[in-house]
Amino acid sequence: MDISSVFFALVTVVAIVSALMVVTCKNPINSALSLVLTFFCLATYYAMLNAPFMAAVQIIVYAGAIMVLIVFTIMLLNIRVDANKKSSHQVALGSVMGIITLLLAGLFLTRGKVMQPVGGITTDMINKLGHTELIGKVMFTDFLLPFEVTSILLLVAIVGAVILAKRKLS
Amino acid sequence: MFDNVWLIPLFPLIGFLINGLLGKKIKNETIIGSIGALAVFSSFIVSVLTFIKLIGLPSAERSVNIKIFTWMTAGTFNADIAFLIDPLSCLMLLVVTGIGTLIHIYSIGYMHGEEGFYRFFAYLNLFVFSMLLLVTGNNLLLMFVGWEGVGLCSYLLIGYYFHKKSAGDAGKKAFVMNRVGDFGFLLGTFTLFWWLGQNHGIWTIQFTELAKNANLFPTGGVVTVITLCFFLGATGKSAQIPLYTWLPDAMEGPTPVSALIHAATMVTAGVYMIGRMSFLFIRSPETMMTVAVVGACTAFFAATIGTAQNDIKRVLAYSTVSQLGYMFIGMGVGAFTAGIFHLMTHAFFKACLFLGSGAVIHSMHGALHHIHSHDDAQDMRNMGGLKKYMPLTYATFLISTIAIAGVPGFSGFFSKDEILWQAFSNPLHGSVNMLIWGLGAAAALLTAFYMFRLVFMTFHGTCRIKAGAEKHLHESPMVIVFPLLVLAFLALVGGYIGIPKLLGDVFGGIPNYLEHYLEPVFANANEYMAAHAHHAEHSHSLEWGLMGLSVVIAFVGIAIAYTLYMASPEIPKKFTSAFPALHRAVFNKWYIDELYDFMIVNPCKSLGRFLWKGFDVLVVDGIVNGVAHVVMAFGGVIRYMQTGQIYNYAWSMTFGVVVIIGYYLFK
Amino acid sequence: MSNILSVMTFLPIVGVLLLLFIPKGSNGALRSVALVTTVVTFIASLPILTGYQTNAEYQFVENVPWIAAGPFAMRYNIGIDGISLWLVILTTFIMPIAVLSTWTAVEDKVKEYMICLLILETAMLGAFISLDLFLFYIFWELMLIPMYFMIGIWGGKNRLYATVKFFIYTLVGSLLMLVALIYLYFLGTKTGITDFSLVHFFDLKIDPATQTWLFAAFALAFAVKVPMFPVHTWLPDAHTEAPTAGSVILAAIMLKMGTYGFIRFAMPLFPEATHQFTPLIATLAVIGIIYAALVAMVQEDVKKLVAYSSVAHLGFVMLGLFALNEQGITGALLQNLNHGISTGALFLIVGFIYERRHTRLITDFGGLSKQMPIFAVIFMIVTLSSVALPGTNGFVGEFLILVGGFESSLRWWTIVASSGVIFAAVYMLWMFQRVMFGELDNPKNQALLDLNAREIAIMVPLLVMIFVLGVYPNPFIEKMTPSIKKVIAHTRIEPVTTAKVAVPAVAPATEAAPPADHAAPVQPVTEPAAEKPAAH
Amino acid sequence: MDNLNNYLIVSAVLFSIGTIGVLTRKNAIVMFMCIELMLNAVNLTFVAFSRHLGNLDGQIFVFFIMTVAAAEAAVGLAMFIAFFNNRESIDIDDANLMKW
Repeated sequence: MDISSVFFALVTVVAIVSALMVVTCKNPINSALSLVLTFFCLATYYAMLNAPFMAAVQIIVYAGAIMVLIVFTIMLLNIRVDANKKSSHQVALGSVMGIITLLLAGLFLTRGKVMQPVGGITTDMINKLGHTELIGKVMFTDFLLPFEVTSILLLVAIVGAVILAKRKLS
Repeated sequence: MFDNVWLIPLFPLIGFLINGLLGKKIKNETIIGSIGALAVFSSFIVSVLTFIKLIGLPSAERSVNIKIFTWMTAGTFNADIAFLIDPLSCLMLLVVTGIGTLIHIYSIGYMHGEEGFYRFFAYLNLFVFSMLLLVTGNNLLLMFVGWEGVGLCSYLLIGYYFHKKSAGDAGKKAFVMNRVGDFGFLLGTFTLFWWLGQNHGIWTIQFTELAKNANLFPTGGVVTVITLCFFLGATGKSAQIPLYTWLPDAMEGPTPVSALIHAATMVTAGVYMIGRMSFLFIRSPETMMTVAVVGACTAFFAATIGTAQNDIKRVLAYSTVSQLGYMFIGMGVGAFTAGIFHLMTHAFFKACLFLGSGAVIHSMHGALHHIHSHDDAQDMRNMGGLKKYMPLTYATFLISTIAIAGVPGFSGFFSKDEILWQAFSNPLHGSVNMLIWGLGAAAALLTAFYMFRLVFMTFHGTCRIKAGAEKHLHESPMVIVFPLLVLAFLALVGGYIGIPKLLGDVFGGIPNYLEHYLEPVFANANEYMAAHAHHAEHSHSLEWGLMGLSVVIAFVGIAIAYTLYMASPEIPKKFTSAFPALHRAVFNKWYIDELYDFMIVNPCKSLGRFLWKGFDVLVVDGIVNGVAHVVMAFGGVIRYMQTGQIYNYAWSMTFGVVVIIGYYLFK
Repeated sequence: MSNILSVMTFLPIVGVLLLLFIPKGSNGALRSVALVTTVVTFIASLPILTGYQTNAEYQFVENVPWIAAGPFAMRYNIGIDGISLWLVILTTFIMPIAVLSTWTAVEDKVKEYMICLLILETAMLGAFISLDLFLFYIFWELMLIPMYFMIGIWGGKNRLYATVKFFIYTLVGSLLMLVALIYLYFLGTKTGITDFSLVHFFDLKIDPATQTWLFAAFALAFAVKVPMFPVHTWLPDAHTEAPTAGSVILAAIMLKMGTYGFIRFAMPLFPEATHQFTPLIATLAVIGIIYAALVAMVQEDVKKLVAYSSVAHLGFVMLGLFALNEQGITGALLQNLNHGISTGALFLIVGFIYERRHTRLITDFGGLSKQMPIFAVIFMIVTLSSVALPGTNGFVGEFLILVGGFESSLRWWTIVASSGVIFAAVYMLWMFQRVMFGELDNPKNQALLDLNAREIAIMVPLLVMIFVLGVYPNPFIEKMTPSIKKVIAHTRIEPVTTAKVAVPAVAPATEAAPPADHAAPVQPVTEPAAEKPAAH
Repeated sequence: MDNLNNYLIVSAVLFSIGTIGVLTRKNAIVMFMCIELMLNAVNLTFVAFSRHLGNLDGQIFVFFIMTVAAAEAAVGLAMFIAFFNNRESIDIDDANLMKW
């Protein structure tokens, strides 16, 4: 058992515990903070997978932007945790479904066969050229159109968000 | 050499277009009337020229097709806009345009001051146009165009006073009954076209082509089917049993219309058509007998109704039906020339009678209007003694009445007697001849009776018009009287072009001009008849005897009328009270209209209503809506699965994903 | 201009784009743009007419790859021949009239209304010119949507019921057609056909049992659209509720889609099945003629009456098509045009009086002739055209259909159908009489205005066409003939089968063999007739 | 450390936890966060496979998913605010109008 395996196990424990806390915490703020932790764990995974750019984006976009937005919303709405009110229901049914999902995923893992590597991207290449440059090349050549379309999506989302939040439904 | 024939129908068409489109703007009655009359008169001139050219030809060449353009071609079917000029069509041209001109002139006076004066002349011109197409068309389809066209104009003109419900009803009835006939005409055309094409490869509907190939047709069989179909068409147009009931109702139209359309021209189209198709009709003994018997029955039956009517125009209408019956007798017994001859003479005297009655009604109407009376201007019971007020009308009316009654020397005598003689002596129908002749003779008696009843009630005796009105009665203006005079003259002398051989021989060998003239048209039929039927020899004395009998019948009829309506007018009343049921039945036209309503019209309406409410709405829509309701009911049950709780949706969505993935995993 | 067909078809869409930039309230501008668009489309369709060569080939063809998805290859394959030529012209001809007809009647949501009309025009034109089955199907379905909105938004009181009924009826039919179409495609792939082009499927030899099912699926889709008895009940409702332009388009063009589908697709693709189904379809057509006439007779609503008369007229068209000979099909195609013109005109007429009185009940009218003389004349002419009076267009088509039917194996059917001419006269004239004749006794009718210039301008082209087609139909027929011959060649099946399936033993033969062949074998029939004189 | 399976197992576990969260929680924002968690689990799979296959396409996908998630967050949270404005609550039990 080398050091990296230990590190991986450690991160995994943190990730899973924090994920469980997202689901179980009564106070949404606690859930949100746990989720931030999970995101950090994922960023660590990305780094371990030789994808430093993705790790950076993960932290900036998810932990930085989305989670801030969520926390901001929670604060804005100022939801009080009502002790009398149950914060969850259908726990049994939902858990069963979650476990079935897990089992299915497990079946996939045991039965599935993994393809041999097809691309030419190796660790050496990434180390030599830099992950950002590689991603950038692919993004602005092969995926240029989807990339541009994404910008429209974001624009639409902004407009939609403004309109939705502004209007009082009758 | 007949290049100008297309002008004949063109003039009335132009007249129609001018009056129809611009008439409302023109407003001036004289101009409108002149345009109408002039259009027909121009046609008459061209017709006369054509006629002169035609008789300049040797008799074998007197059949000319003039093609204008191809109308439609589809597969084996071809129809042209083309005219056929032969003696028969030429004769009809003269009759139609000649009488048409007179009636147009008459109408200028008669329709004076009517609302929609221009409309009347437009329709009348359109009618003449259609009628000319009918008689000159060189194929069945073009004839059918005219055939339907005259039906349309008849519809329009009967319904001229459209604000009267009865007028609209009568117009519709005429059109629909004609349509029943047209159905027969169409079926006949189809069968003829198909049979000849299928069996002999000759796909044609052109008269000359058909006549040329007449020998390919068998006797009876398919020809009977074809000709009976055509005859159904003829009964519709020419108001024969069973489709005659529209004609009396058609008297709702203005009187010139009755004269032109419902006496002189359109109603004779059926006779003309049989004459045109004589080569085919003669090949079916069954059809010939049907034609003759239907004609005889109609002649008699309509005459009985005519005896009890009080409306002056209705009497004339039934008389027309009856006289048309004579023409059909003529056609049915193979005496085509005689039938056409009667068509022509009838056109003269009946047009004159109708126009005369129109003059009377006009005068009566004016007089009654003056004293603000609402008495019926057409009811003979309100007339009487009119001869001193309207001497010229009376004179012309009397001449025509004598002609129709069959008094020797007048035109009706020659043609009617010829038909009766042929009915008696023809070789086609064996013993049925006696029935046909008997009915014909009886109808002749009744004709003489009711026509003179009409004259006596209208012109003789005491004046029964409401007191004070008689001083407003007056002779009609010249524009009305002039056509009467011309027609009366024709009714007087028109018969001399077709003097029977028997009489002609007596008077120094005057030939039967008409028979010679029409000979090429009926040559095929006559040859066939000569070859197929056993010509029984009849002695001259028998013919003389029957002729004498006709004369006697005519005079007896007149005498009875004189006795009943002049000498002792109380007898009819006694008779009526002695046989009330009979009188009621005759007066109500034997309840035929009611019978038709009961048997055909009402069942159709109820069936329609049943199909609509019962089948369409209940069954078909019921099924459709039923399916919809089942779906809705089902949806009503399962919609409760939509709980509105988001976690339920989320759960079932996950469940669905799990099931699908599980299926692929465990497959 | 080799792509004139595309230009014509998509011109209305250009109009739609223009309409989008016009503000909602400016109704005048919206109407003008729509009108100009349809007129320009009509003008654009004229080169097609003048450039059309009278032969059996598809012309103005454009054939480019369009969608290629896995095993499916759809092509943008369009072109016209004699069968679609006049329908295309009819469509572009009717559309300006339709736009004009609701110039004042539609005040609400004018923009959307005009957009619907224009999209509809593109869809209809597209369906007529498609030579690719898939493309046809798309246009076919596209037609439904604007019409659905037109009835559903601008319709009468009971419009929702009518739209849903119309929509579902049509959709059920077209779904079956879609299934059949896909099945047909897979049949094609087995023999190496790689796309949906119509011409490729003509050579497909499908076994008769399969043909039966495929034909039935296609036939149901088209029969609903025609509409044939007994799937006609959507029509009276849809017509009654639709705004005038909707009724006009529905009657004049969309119903033609059904008969067009039969002759373009169902019949030539499945010849054996066509022969097999002929008696059934002819029976339904004849029932439709008589049935619709009887039902029309007792209608109280003018528009419903006209709708039922449509069912009867289309029955004639179907009879003509399934006569499967030149006269019959020519007549049927001609009657297609005629019905478009006459019934379109009738709906316009009903629209005129509805706009004035807001009622369509026959009993509310009477004596209108006095008040509206110009209207009376126009109404009369159109009525007569509808009852197929000679000299008007209706007669030529109906006559050719009956001649064709009589010559084919459908003789007895034709005889029964011929009686439809009587009924047509009864119900149309009775309606005319009750509306136009009689006393002008209803005080509301006494203030009616006669037609204005716009309304007359709408009617005049239709009236002209009524007479042109009635008096000189030959140029129209000539352009169709080669294509009709081609269709007949496609529907012809082996003589052995002909004798077995199509013709009762009594009839000598159908049109299948040229008449010259008949002269010899039938000779014996003539001889007895010729010998008779001697026997006497 | 390059063991693909390890990453996939982690991803599966995270995904299941997310699922349970979505199915059991009532608070809409928490549900939303659980959905984010599920998305991240998928992202991890993408990146792991991308690394294993030596192809960057998977990472590009993750990039797009993040964009979509951002858009989703913006719109979704706006909806919650709108919802809260109307119902004074963020419980999904109160959003029950979409039913028969």
